[in-house]
Amino acid sequence: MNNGKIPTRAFLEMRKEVLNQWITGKEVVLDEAIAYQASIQAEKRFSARLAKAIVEKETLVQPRAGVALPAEHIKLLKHLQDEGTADLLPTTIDSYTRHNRYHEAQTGIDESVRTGKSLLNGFPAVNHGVSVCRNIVESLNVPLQVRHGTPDARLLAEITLAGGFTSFEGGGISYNIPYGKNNSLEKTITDWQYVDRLVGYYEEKGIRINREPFGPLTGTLVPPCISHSVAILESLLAAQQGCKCITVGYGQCGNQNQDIAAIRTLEKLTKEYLGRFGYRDVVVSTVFHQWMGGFPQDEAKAYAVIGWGAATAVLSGATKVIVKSPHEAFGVPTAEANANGLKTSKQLTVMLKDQIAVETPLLVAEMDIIEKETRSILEAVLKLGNNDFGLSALRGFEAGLIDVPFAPAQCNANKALPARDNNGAIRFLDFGNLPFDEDIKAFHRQKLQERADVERRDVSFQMVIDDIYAVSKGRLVGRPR
Amino acid sequence: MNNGKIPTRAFLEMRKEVLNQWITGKEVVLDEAIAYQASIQAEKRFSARLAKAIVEKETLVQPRAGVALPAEHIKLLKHLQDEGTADLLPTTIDSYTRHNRYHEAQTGIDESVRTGKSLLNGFPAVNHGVSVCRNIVESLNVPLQVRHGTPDARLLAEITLAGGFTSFEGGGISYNIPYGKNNSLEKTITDWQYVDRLVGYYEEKGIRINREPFGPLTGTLVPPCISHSVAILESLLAAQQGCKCITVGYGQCGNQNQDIAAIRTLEKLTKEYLGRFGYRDVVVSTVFHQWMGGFPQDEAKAYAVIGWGAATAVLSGATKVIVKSPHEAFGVPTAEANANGLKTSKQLTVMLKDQIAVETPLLVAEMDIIEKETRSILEAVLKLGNNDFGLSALRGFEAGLIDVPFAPAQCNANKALPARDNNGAIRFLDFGNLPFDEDIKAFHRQKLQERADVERRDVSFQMVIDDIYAVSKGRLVGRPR
Amino acid sequence: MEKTTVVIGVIGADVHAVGNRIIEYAMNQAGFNVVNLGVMVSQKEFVDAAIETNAKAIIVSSLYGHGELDCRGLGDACKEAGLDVLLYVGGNLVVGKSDFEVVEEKFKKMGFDRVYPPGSDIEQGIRDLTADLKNKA
Amino acid sequence: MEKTTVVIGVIGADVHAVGNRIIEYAMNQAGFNVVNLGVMVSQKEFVDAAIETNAKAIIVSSLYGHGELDCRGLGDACKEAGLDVLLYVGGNLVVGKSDFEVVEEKFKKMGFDRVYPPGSDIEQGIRDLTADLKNKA
Ligand code: B12
Ligand code: B12
Repeated sequence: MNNGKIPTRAFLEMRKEVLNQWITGKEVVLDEAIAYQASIQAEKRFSARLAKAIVEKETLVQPRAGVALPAEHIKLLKHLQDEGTADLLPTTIDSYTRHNRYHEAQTGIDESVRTGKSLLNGFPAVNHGVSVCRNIVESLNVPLQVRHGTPDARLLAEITLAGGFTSFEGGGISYNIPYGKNNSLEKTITDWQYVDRLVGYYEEKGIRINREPFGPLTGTLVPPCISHSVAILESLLAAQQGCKCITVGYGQCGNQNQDIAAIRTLEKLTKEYLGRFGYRDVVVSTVFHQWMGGFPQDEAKAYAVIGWGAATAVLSGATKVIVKSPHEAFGVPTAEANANGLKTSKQLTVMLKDQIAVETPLLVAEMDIIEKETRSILEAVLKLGNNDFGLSALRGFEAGLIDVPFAPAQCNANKALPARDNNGAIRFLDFGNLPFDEDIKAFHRQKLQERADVERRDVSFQMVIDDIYAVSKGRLVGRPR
Repeated sequence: MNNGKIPTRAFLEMRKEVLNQWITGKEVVLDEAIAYQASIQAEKRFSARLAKAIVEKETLVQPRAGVALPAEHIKLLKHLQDEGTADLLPTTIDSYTRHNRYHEAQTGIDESVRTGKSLLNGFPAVNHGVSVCRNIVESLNVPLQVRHGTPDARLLAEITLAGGFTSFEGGGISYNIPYGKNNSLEKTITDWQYVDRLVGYYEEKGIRINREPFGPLTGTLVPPCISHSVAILESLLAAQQGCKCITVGYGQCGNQNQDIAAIRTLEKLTKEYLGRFGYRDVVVSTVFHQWMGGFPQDEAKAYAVIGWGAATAVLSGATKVIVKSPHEAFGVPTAEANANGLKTSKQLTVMLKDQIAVETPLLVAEMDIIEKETRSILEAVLKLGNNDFGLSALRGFEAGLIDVPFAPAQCNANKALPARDNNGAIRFLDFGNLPFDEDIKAFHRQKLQERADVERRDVSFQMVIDDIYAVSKGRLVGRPR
Repeated sequence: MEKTTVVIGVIGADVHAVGNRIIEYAMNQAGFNVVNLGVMVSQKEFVDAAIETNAKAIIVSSLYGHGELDCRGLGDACKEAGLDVLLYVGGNLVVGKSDFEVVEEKFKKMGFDRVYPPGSDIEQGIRDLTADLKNKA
Repeated sequence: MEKTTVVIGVIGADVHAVGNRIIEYAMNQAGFNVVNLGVMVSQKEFVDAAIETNAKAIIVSSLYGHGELDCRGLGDACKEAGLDVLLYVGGNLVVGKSDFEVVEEKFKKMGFDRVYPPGSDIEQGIRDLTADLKNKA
């Protein structure tokens, strides 16, 4: 694994192999790609739009969306732009492409053509190649981002950046732990250093590409300190390869105080750690993900969850919010359902723009605990890896110093267990090997005991299960029935 | 106008005339009605359900609903109860009945039968009479309230209370000013003293009926101090006639801090004034009305407004929330749309039940200003009327010491004008004759000037117009385009 | 040039006052001489006012859902009174969310020249009125 | 009495791990011997595990929308391997919100004994399985 920016020559050498992974790799010619990117006007660039939002204190809305075939994909995105009034657009990649199974993706494309129905859960950008991507970018008026979940996204990045996308989601940790089973963390971090280096290369040539570590991880009761630690490590890794525009993310937990505290500390700590290692010129923005766990099936109830997410996002001051649809519990939304989720969200991001969440003692206390926890993790991890970010992450996960709840990845300890406290904030029920001092641990225990007392039952795994189902059943805290 | 509780004998004499207003009046036999009310179990009584909600810190959800014909009306309410999971049910009365135009209501009923479609905007309870009302009450499992807007509701109260309804909305001020043009305030206050006396009579016989002054008034940019003053005067009037269970209301303004401050001060001040005049045994609860002004036409956007209302209601600690539907901008909602509004609201009232809005300096400041304003109005008004509540109200409106924005009633001064400040809180742009001291006035002027500076235009009526349209156009503050 | 007079008001037992205020304001701004009858206006009041003020148009609003019951006969009443006015109506004309084309047809049959769906922009109404008045002249 | 063995897992390139954990927990609680293959399980892994552990049922989950592509052939593969197992499938089987009856029919044709719509309660699955196993015995 690299520690330090990959030297240009070595990087250019690596590219050859990457571009050979699938035939569309041949379409990428770096100089031409940079010239193409340079031709994209500011309004359609992620970095510029985010910078404007920061100045004007806006919270931008962005959906998830992707279907198998280009024409349908463009139609879908246009609908989200025009009817849904999306400020930013995505292209969500299908799961075969995410696993580099381009042959299976091709089958999905062919079957989708045959049946006239998208049989893939996203857009297979690698199979479609550079010029199709450009076609998409040129058909729309707002900035476009690649959203996926790909452990090895090197070829995908090459093709989509050459294709004119101005933002790329993911990271060596956040697209491994929640998105795979047997992927070596060493390999995914290395592969993502390549992606970051590619973005750094564009940056050197004057093309700013936005990078966004995937904040919500498993989307299931992830305490802020865990996702913050991952976001900050990935920001450091990205900055090290020359990325200068980073959006750190967080998935809503549902307790408003904790959510606002999370966004504020995420921004603060990311800037702090970047500064500490000398990356002071990185522009940091934040993304708030509306509730990422199981949704209610009923659409009216789903609208409630969506609206609450948008409201919390704007009150927290997040730069953008990723929006869910009323179809969430069922499947990939139709264009209409997706636009509806956007409209619900936009109504609130604009309506509440002029209200600010003030710093209350409760908010400050929650910020303090998140900061303490995150620092505990990061300090322990960075020490173990001698401030080599990749190595720190690797060893940190090995030792369970970072531990993502409910992750499918075998390189994750899977010992820490979260549960909600009596006000719905997410705490730890089991610390696993998290490097917390006794004060922090006592705080969590006390918080869960408060709930146990109210519910007249012991703190137990049953609480966790009840919490997993809670939102989909119309509650936040999974009370006993 | 009476000052003091109407003597029993006089009251019973008045009843004869009232019951003669329409033939169904004959069906009312007071002793039998009381016996019938006594047979209604606690779960179906408003007072008991509200008391339980107060103890358990719940925020109950209640829709508006009413159609012309009994069978359809029952079907509608059942749907709202079973599918919409309404905690409390209404019966919204049609506009002809509200104006005592029972002949026109009959035409509406007949035409509705003929066309098989409800041509009335509510349920004409007087025309249908006592036994039909009982039928409705018996068909449902949750408490039922009469909601209307009737300046002279004496007969309606007689029939519906004998019919088993356990709560009655309205008041001599709140059902005059926003709901009529030429109604004498003296007459409506007197007529409502009758209604309150009727409720007091039931109370004497051990039957508790909930009374709810109509909080939102014109629903259009009403500053909290105005609606608070009306709510408190009506509470005093009701308590004087023997009512012991009062729910005071407030219509959402959209700035969360002001809304929470409003509910908290409404409860506090109502209890304080009731106590001051010796009505210490009155049980006071609060109702929060989701946004009462113009709604967005788009249903996804309407869901956003509905959800935000429900969230603010529960965070404010209101005892119940009156719910809008996604059809609000178009017309009386279908049963399905109405149930959807309920479900969106319920998801949030339950999900956010365990979160409390803490007292921040900002909240305390807003509570202070609302208290000061409300006290200024009430003290001036009570002084003018020598603590005779009816007279005070009458003279207060005459003098413009209370002044409801956008009211159709000619007895309202219509000089005060509201506009939003830069954070969306509702302030006064024109004070009319409101009895505010210079401190209060300076505060409002400063707040509006802040906005004017940001918008680079003068404080003017154009702001008011922009604010009236704002929510329906996706904003809260009507910024210039 | 003399201002064109229009009569405006909210028909029936309807008390929705906010839109009416805005219509008054907007039509004044647009240069009309506005006779505002306010809310709860009967058919007779509309007709009498139009006669009295020599109005060129009657702008009826109905928000509360009883529009169909309240407006029936207004067209004929105008004719009978010998009035030659443009008759416009808007607001939330019927009970419930419904197919506007059906509603429009119904009100046109009652004698209305133009019928507007819920939430229509009054500015559009003013543009239409200006054009219709020109066409008539 | 010996416990009945069931094989569970999430098929294809699907990594949704949460439901799988809960199914493991619930079936353990219900007294089954649960062989959990976790996420990203191939058809071959399901078949091999069932043979190896002498399982009486295979419980397939598919959440991510590629269920149709991934499950095709699993029924035949079981038959070919000479397996006599109950084959259940649940989750969010296809891309998008769709008519469940059509989906059910499609998966039954592929050889599944029972097919469950999105968000189905695993307890229902356990009740059905207990009944089906009894019927078979
Ligand atoms: C959390 C989540 C994620 C997390 C998963 C973390 C992890 N590794 O576990 C993350 C963020 C990583 C993720 C990623 C993706 N997700 Co996802 N995800 C969800 C979400 C919100 C909740 C899933 C969940 O945990 N539910 C809680 C558990 C307890 O319920 P469950 O999973 O449904 O399982 C229960 C039942 O289904 C049932 N059940 C399951 N199997 C069986 C079998 C039988 C026989 C029976 C009886 C019952 C049964 O019992 C289980 C236990 O109660 C759902 C939407 C939703 N449901 O609200 C989308 C959802 C499943 N994801 C979806 C998609 C598309 C993806 C992505 C492709 C793209 C994306 N949006 O990022 C990637 C796919 C990655 C991959 N290769 O698999 C789609 C699937 C679309 C479709 N089928 O049409 C969904 C429906 C969201 C949507 N509407 O678009 N996701
Ligand atoms: C505020 C309000 C009230 C206030 C009114 C206060 C007052 N005195 O003014 C209160 C709370 C008192 C009230 C009472 C009632 N209301 Co109300 N109310 C509303 C609400 C929320 C907003 C109305 C408003 O002020 N809009 C802002 C103004 C600027 O817009 P506007 O009124 O639509 O007017 C504009 C346009 O329509 C257009 N326009 C109007 N006329 C014309 C004519 C022409 C020619 C043109 C071109 C344009 C045009 O221009 C206007 C200016 O921009 C609407 C729903 C909505 N729209 O969101 C319901 C609504 C109008 N009310 C309704 C009802 C049923 C009632 C009640 C019967 C029962 C109840 N729910 O309490 C009572 C009726 C009392 C009565 N007798 O009239 C229904 C009508 C149902 C229907 N048609 O099917 C609505 C649609 C709500 C609903 N979905 O149920 N209401």
